Amino acid sequence: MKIEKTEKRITVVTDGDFDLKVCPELKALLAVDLKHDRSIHVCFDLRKTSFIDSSGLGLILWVYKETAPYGGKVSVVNVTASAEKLFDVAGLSRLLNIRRKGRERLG
Amino acid sequence: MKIEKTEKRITVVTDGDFDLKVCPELKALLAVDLKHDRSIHVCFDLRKTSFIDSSGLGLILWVYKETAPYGGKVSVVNVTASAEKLFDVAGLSRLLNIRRKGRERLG
Amino acid sequence: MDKQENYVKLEFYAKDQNVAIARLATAAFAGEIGFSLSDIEEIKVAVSEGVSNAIIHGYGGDESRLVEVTLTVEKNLFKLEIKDDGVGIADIKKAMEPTYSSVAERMGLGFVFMESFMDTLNVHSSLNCGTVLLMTRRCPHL
Amino acid sequence: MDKQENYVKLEFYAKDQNVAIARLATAAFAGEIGFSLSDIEEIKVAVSEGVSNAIIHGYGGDESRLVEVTLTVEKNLFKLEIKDDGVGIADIKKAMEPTYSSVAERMGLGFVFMESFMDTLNVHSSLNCGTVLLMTRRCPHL
Ligand SMILES: Nc1ncnc2c1ncn2[C@@H]1O[C@H](COP(=O)(O)OP(=O)(O)O)[C@@H](O)[C@H]1O
Ligand SMILES: Nc1ncnc2c1ncn2[C@@H]1O[C@H](COP(=O)(O)OP(=O)(O)O)[C@@H](O)[C@H]1O
Repeated sequence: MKIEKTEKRITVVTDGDFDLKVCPELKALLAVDLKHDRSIHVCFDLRKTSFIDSSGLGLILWVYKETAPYGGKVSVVNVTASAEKLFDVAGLSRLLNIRRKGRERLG
Repeated sequence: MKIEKTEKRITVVTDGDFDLKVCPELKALLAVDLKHDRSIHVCFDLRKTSFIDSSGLGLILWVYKETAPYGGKVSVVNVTASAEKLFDVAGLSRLLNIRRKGRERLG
Repeated sequence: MDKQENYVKLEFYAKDQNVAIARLATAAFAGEIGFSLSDIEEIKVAVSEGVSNAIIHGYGGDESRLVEVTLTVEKNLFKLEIKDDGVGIADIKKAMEPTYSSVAERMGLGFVFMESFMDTLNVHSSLNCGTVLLMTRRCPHL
Repeated sequence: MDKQENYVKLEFYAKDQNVAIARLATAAFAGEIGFSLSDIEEIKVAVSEGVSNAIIHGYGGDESRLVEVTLTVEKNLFKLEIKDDGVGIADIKKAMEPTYSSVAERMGLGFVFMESFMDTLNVHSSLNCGTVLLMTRRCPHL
């Protein structure tokens, strides 16, 4: 997992499994950043993520809820077809900016 | 798994696991070929093999025993460091022509 | 025995790192049956949701408790059973409603995903006796 | 419970396709402990040899019988137990000799590999009661 921060954006590159196991730690890390600035753009880059389930989606939705009222933005890029289906079933495709191939890259 | 035959050589490209599961079928296929010509060169190309254990090694040794007395030859190419250790512990490195990076390629 | 018929049972501590182990074993089991890669992705989500629920809801974080995942295939039907001996579910119908969750930070989509990605889902549960999920999915015609 | 402490048990039909499932689950379990990729390759060989032996020798191809693989980690020690209720081994010492095999086409190197790749190997067996292999390997210092 890799988190990159600029003044306007936090990019989270999760690798491997984005499931129950990684969520508490990632949430704690992000909570610290969001305390400073809730109007930030948080981009989840799933290029290295081999698996995501409702625990991962829940974390992304949590970031959305923390930032949206303050003018923040959440995007999810490099989403596989399988993961896209989860976002669709969850009804998150309407709330979040989800892209199969992201122009927004880390580094 | 892919088997390629020329008049002088049989090249076997095993993929995935070279274990108990694949050995009976592979042995049956090779037995047919060896019936025709035991002086042939059989090359096992492990480039796509992610795992091998004593069942796989046993099959290779069986081919050696079937061909060596008739002037045949067995080589094993594109062997990973982990797999090489097995051939060493088994004492097969002396009997067979084993190479980390094979010049002998399929096709 | 029928060549395809198979049975694998896993039993493990209710630890979050074991969700991945259950998922991997289930994916390998489904792969042997001949499910496609995209089918397997869906089956992985189903097992992951069920096992996560057992850990979080069933046992509420008590890692010393045991979760059981049973995989069987018989007569072209893949069965996935997930069992805990935890707190159980008082109102199964309510628990299965989309977006209902007893935990504030969760999405309440576990059952939705299990239902979406498997052909059938049956939930048996009683308070303080635990929960059994039984899911099935037709095998691909090979 | 200690963060690293863990327990996963698998029980499965004595079918050759289940060797890969046991191997994958064991590799994932060992990976969680922090074993390196090359350590994991060795551990995969050990579990593969033990399970293959249970299937071939213990049950002689009767696929309806059950093999058990138990993975535990406790106090920095990884334990791998493989159990069958098959024919058992009459002379354990002889069975463990390098290149000894009761089956003509096999190499007799299963025990050699298990001993080479794990720190300890203990074999318990009695005729017609089955065989239990207990292997251990020290965990890496993290
Ligand atoms: N194994 C279980 N034991 C006890 N309660 C459970 C179990 N599985 C699910 N539940 C209950 O059902 C609710 C809905 O589950 P689910 O749809 O998976 O959503 P979530 O896990 O996000 O809460 C849970 O919030 C919980 O109250
Ligand atoms: N689980 C088992 N049940 C019965 N006999 C066994 C078992 N495992 C090993 N053996 C006996 O020990 C011998 C040596 O085993 P091993 O070193 O693994 O070599 P191989 O599997 O190539 O025969 C086997 O040939 C068999 O006779």
